[in-house]
Amino acid sequence: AATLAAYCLMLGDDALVYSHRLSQWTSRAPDLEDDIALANIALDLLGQARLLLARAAAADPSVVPSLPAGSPVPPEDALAFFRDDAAFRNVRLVESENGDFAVSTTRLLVVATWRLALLERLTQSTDAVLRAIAVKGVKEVTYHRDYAGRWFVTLAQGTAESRRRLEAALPLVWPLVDELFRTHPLEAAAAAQGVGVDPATVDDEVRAVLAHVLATAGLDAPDATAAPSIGPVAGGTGRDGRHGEVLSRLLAEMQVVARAHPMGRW
Amino acid sequence: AATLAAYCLMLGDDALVYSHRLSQWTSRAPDLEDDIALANIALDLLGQARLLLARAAAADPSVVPSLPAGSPVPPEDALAFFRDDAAFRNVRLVESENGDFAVSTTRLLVVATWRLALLERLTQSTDAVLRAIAVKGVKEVTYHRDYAGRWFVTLAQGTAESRRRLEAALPLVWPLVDELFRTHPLEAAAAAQGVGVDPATVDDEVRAVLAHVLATAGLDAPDATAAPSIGPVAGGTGRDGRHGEVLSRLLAEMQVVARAHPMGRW
Amino acid sequence: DGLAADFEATVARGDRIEPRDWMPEKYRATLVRQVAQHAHSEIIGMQPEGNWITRAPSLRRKAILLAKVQDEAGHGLYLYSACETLGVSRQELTEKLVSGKQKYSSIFNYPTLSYADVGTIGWLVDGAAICNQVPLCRTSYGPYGRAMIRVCKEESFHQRQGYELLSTMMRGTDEQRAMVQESVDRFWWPALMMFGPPDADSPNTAQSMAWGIKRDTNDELRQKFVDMTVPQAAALGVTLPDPELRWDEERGHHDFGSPDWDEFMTVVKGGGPCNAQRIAHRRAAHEDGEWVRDAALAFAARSREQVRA
Amino acid sequence: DGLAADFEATVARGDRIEPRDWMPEKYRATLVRQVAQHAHSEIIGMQPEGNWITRAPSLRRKAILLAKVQDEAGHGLYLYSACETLGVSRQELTEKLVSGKQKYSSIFNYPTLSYADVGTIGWLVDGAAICNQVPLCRTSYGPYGRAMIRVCKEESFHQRQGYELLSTMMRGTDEQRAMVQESVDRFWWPALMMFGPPDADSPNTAQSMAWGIKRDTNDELRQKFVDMTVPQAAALGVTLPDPELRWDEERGHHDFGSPDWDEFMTVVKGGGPCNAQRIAHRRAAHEDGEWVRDAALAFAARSREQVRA
Repeated sequence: AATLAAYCLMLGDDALVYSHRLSQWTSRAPDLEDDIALANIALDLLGQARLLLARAAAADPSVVPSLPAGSPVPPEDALAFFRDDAAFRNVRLVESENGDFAVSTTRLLVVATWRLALLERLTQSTDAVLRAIAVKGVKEVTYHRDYAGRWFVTLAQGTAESRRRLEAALPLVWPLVDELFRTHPLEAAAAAQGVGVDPATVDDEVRAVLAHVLATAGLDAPDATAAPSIGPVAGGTGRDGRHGEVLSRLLAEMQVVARAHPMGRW
Repeated sequence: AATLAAYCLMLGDDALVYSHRLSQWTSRAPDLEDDIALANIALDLLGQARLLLARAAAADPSVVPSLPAGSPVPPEDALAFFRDDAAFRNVRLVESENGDFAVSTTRLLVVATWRLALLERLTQSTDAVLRAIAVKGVKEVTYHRDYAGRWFVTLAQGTAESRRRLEAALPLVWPLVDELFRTHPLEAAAAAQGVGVDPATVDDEVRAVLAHVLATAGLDAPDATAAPSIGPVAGGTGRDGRHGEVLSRLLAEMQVVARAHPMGRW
Repeated sequence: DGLAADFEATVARGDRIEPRDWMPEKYRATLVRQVAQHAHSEIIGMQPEGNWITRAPSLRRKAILLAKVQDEAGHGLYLYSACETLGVSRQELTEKLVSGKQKYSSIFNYPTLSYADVGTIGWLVDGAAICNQVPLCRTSYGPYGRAMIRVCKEESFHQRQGYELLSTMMRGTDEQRAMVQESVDRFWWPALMMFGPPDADSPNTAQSMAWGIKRDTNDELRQKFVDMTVPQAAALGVTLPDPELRWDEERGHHDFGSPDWDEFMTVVKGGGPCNAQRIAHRRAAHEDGEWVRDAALAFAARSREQVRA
Repeated sequence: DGLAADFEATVARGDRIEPRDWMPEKYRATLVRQVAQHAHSEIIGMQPEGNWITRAPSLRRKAILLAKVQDEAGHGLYLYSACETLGVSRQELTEKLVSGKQKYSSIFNYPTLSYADVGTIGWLVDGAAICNQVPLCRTSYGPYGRAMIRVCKEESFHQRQGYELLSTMMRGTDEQRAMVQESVDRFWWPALMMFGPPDADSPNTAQSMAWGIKRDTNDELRQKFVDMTVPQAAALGVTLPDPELRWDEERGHHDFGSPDWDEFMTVVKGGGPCNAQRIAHRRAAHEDGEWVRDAALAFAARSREQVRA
C-alpha cells in the first residue's frame, strides 16, 4: 500500500503542478478558443490530480501531512497545500515556467504523449481505482496531445516568426525529456507489483510519436550537445523531491491562502 | 504613542515594500554599476524600514502581531512577515511592479523626491528617535533622488528608444502620485502632535522639483485625462490598508519562509 | 416605409429581429455598442477572479474557479459571435477594447483583495448581472436573446457557487468570517452601481426600452436586486454596509442609501483602482498572441491552397 | 631575448607584472581566461543566492544577503577591470559569457532549494573559493593580485556570515536543523569539485604555477579545505555526507572519498541542473539592458559635444 500511495503521488503531483502552470494561461492565451482549451486541459489534470492524491491518502494515510487537531482540511488538500517542494514527486518538466506559446505547446506535446502512454498501460493496473482513473484519463489526455500536436504543426508551418519561436522552444523543453523515462525505485516496485508502470518501458513508444510529429512539422529534435539533458541534483531528480528553483516559488503562491488558514473551511 | 506607532508603520512600510521591489532588480540591472546602485538604495530603505518598524513596536507594542509563545521572532520581523496586506500602510506607488528601467527610474524619482521632502521635515520631529532616523535618511534619499534624476534626464535625452520608453513610463507612474499627498487622519494627528508630517504640506514643493526635472528632460507630466489618478477602493487607499492586487502576491513571496517557521531562528 | 413598419411591428409583437431582417441603423449601432460592452465585460471580468486561480485554497475551489473563469471566456465568445451577426468582427471589437474606445462594466475596475472576493463576486456581482440580464433573454434581437439565455443559465449557477463559498467560509474561522464581511463591505456599493445611474440621469433608457433592447429601468432593477439580496445577506450572517437600509412596509420594498455617484463617474472615466491595469493586461495578452494568430491564419491559408491544388 | 628574460626574472623574484610590462602572449591569454572566468563566476554567482533575497526570513538576513550579492557584483566589476588592463573589454567578455564561449565556476549550476543554502554557500562555497583565492593574492599579475586581496577580504566576511546563519539555524527548530543538514548533503560534493579535477588530470597546472598564476595544485587545495572544514562541521553539528571521511594520524590529514567526476564533467559540458537557466537569466538581463546602455552612451557623447561646442 505504501508503494501504491507513493506511485499515486508521483502521477498526482505531475498532474497538479502541470495543471497549475496551465492555469496561468487563463486570460492570457492568444485567442479565446485557446484560453478555453487550456483551461479545459488544466481542469482535466486537476481532476486527475484530485483522484490520485485521494487514492494515495486512502492507500497509505501516513503520506498525508498532519494538521492541527480538528482541522477540516481534506486529505487531497493537505497533500496539495501542506507539503514543501522537497516532498513533491513531480518530474521537473511540468514545473518549468510557461514561456511563450511555442514553449507551452512543445511542453504540452511532450507531457501529454508521455502521460498518455503511461495511462494506457495503467488501464491494466491491478489496482481497480487506478484503473478507473486511467480509463478516464486516457480519453482526456488523448485530446491534450491532439490539441498540442495540431498547434505544433501549425506553428512549425505558419509564419517565419512562429517557426523561429518553435525552433527556439525545442532546446528549452528537450533537456528535461530524459528524466521522464528515468525509473525511480518506487516506480520499479509499483511496476513489479502490477499497480504501476516503469516509465523506461514507454521510452521508445513516446519518442517514436514525438519523432512522427517533428517529422510532420519538418523539424529535428535538438542535438544533445547544444541542449544537453538536465542532470540530477545530488543524485536525484523530481521523483526524489529534487526540483528546480521554480517549484518552491510556484508553491509559495499556490499554498499561501490555504496555509494561512489551517483550520479554514472553503 | 499609538499615533506615533501608526505613523512609523506608514513610513516604515513604504520603505520595506519599496526596498523589496528594488531588490528584485538584483542580477537583472542594465549594467553592473546599476545593479550595485539599486541594491544600495534597497539596502538604505531596508535600513530605514527596520528602524521605523522597531520604533513603531517600541512606541506601541500592541501593533506587533502575536506569535506562538516562546517564538524568538523579533518585533521588526513580526511586523514585516506576519501581517497581511490589509495591515500594511504603504502607499500604492511603492508596491507597483517594477516594469522596465524607465518605469523604475520614473518611480524612483517620484518616490525619492517625496520621501526626501517628508524626511527633511521629520528632522524637526518632536520624537527624538524619528528625528535621528530622518537625519540619516535625508542623506541617503538625497542620493536616491540624484541617481534617479540623472538617469531620468539621460533616458530622456539618450536615444529615440529610451525617450519613447520614458514617455511610456510616465502615464504608468503618474496616476499614483496624487495618493502621495492625500492626508490620512493618522498623519494629520501625527502632524498635529509634532511627531509627523502632513503629506499635503509637501505637495507644492515635490511637484515643483518634479516639474524642474521634467523641464530639464524636455518632457511634460501626463495629462489627467489620458492618465487619470487611480482612485480609492471603498473610500480608502494604501494608508488605509487598501492596496492593489499586487501587494498580496508580493507578500506571499516575501513572507513564505518566515511564516513556515514561526518558531525559527535566523 | 414598409421595412421600418415591419420592424416596428415585429418589436411591438415581442417577436425577434434576425440578422437578415432590415433594422434601423441606430438600432444596429445601439445593439453593437451594448452587446460589445457586454462581451468586453465578460472578457475583462476574467481578470479579477482569475487573480485567485493560482491561490485557491482547496482543489475543489480551484476547479470551480477555473471552470467559472473559463465560462466567462465562453460568454465572451457567444457575445462576440452575436456581434458578428451585426457585421462587426471580433478583431475590430477587441481593438476598440484595448484602445479604450469601448467600455466594459465598471465593476471589474475594482481589485480582488482576498479569496472571499471570489465568493462575493459570484453572489453580488453575478447576482446583479443576472437581474440586468434575465430581461434581456426576451430582447428583440434574436442572436443576442439566445446568447443571453445560455449566459443567464450559467451565471445563476455561478451565483449559487459564490453564495455557497461565502456560506462555507461563514461556518469556518473568525478570520474567515471577517474576510467575508470585509469583502462585502467593499463590493456592496459598486454592485449597486452596476445598474447604471439613476433613471433621471439615464437619457437613453426610453429609446432602448421602445426597441426592446432594454426591458426595465435602472432604478427598477436596482430595487429588485436589493430586495432579493437583503434576505440572502441575513441568511449568510453578513451586514450590508448601508445604515439607511430598511424594509418599507408601505412600498413593499427596501429603502436604501444612494451610492457615491461621483466615484461611479470617476471609475467610468478611467480613474478606478484597476482601469489601467485591466486594459494593460488585455492588451498585453492580445499583443503577445498576435504571432500565434498570424501563424494560424497563414497555416489555414496554406492548407486551403493545398486542398485546391 | 631580453624582454622574455626580464619577465621570467620578475616572476621568479615573486615581483608583480604590471599592465605596461611586456608579457608572453600565452601568459596574457591564460590570464585573460582565468580572470574572466573568475569575473563571470562572481556575476553568475549572484543568481543562486539572489534567488532567496525576496524570501529572506528576517529583515536582518535580508540586508546581509542583499549586501552580499551586491558585493559579488562589485567583485565582478574589479575583475572585469583587471581584465580590461589586459586589453579585453567588459562588453566582449560578457558576450563570451552569454554565448557560452567562456565558462564560470560549475558550482553555480546547482540550484538553491532552501534558505539554508544561503548559509551553506557562504560556508562551503565561499570557503572553498577562499582556499583557491588566497594564494592568488600573491599572483604574478599586479591588477589581478590587488583585486584578489579585496575580494578575499570580503569573501572571508561572507564565509563567516554563512557559517553564522547555519549555526543560528542549528540552534532553532528541528525542521531548521534538517534543512541545514539537507543543504550540506547537497553542496558538499560540488564544493569539493570546485578545486578542479585531480592533479593527474589537470594538465595546465604546471605552466600556471611556473607563471605564478597558480600557487598550489588542485589536490593540495582540496585537502586543505577538507582539513579546515571537518572541525567546523563538528562544531555546527552537521554530518558531512562522506562515509570514507576520517582523520589519518600518519598523514596528519583527513582521508576522504572521491567526488563523482562523471557528474563534474556533465556539469562542465552544460548538463548541470541550472546551466541553461543561469546563462538564460544573464542573457535576458544583458539584452533587456541594451537600450539603457545605448542611451547612456548617446547621452555621454552628446554631453561631450556640447562641452566642446
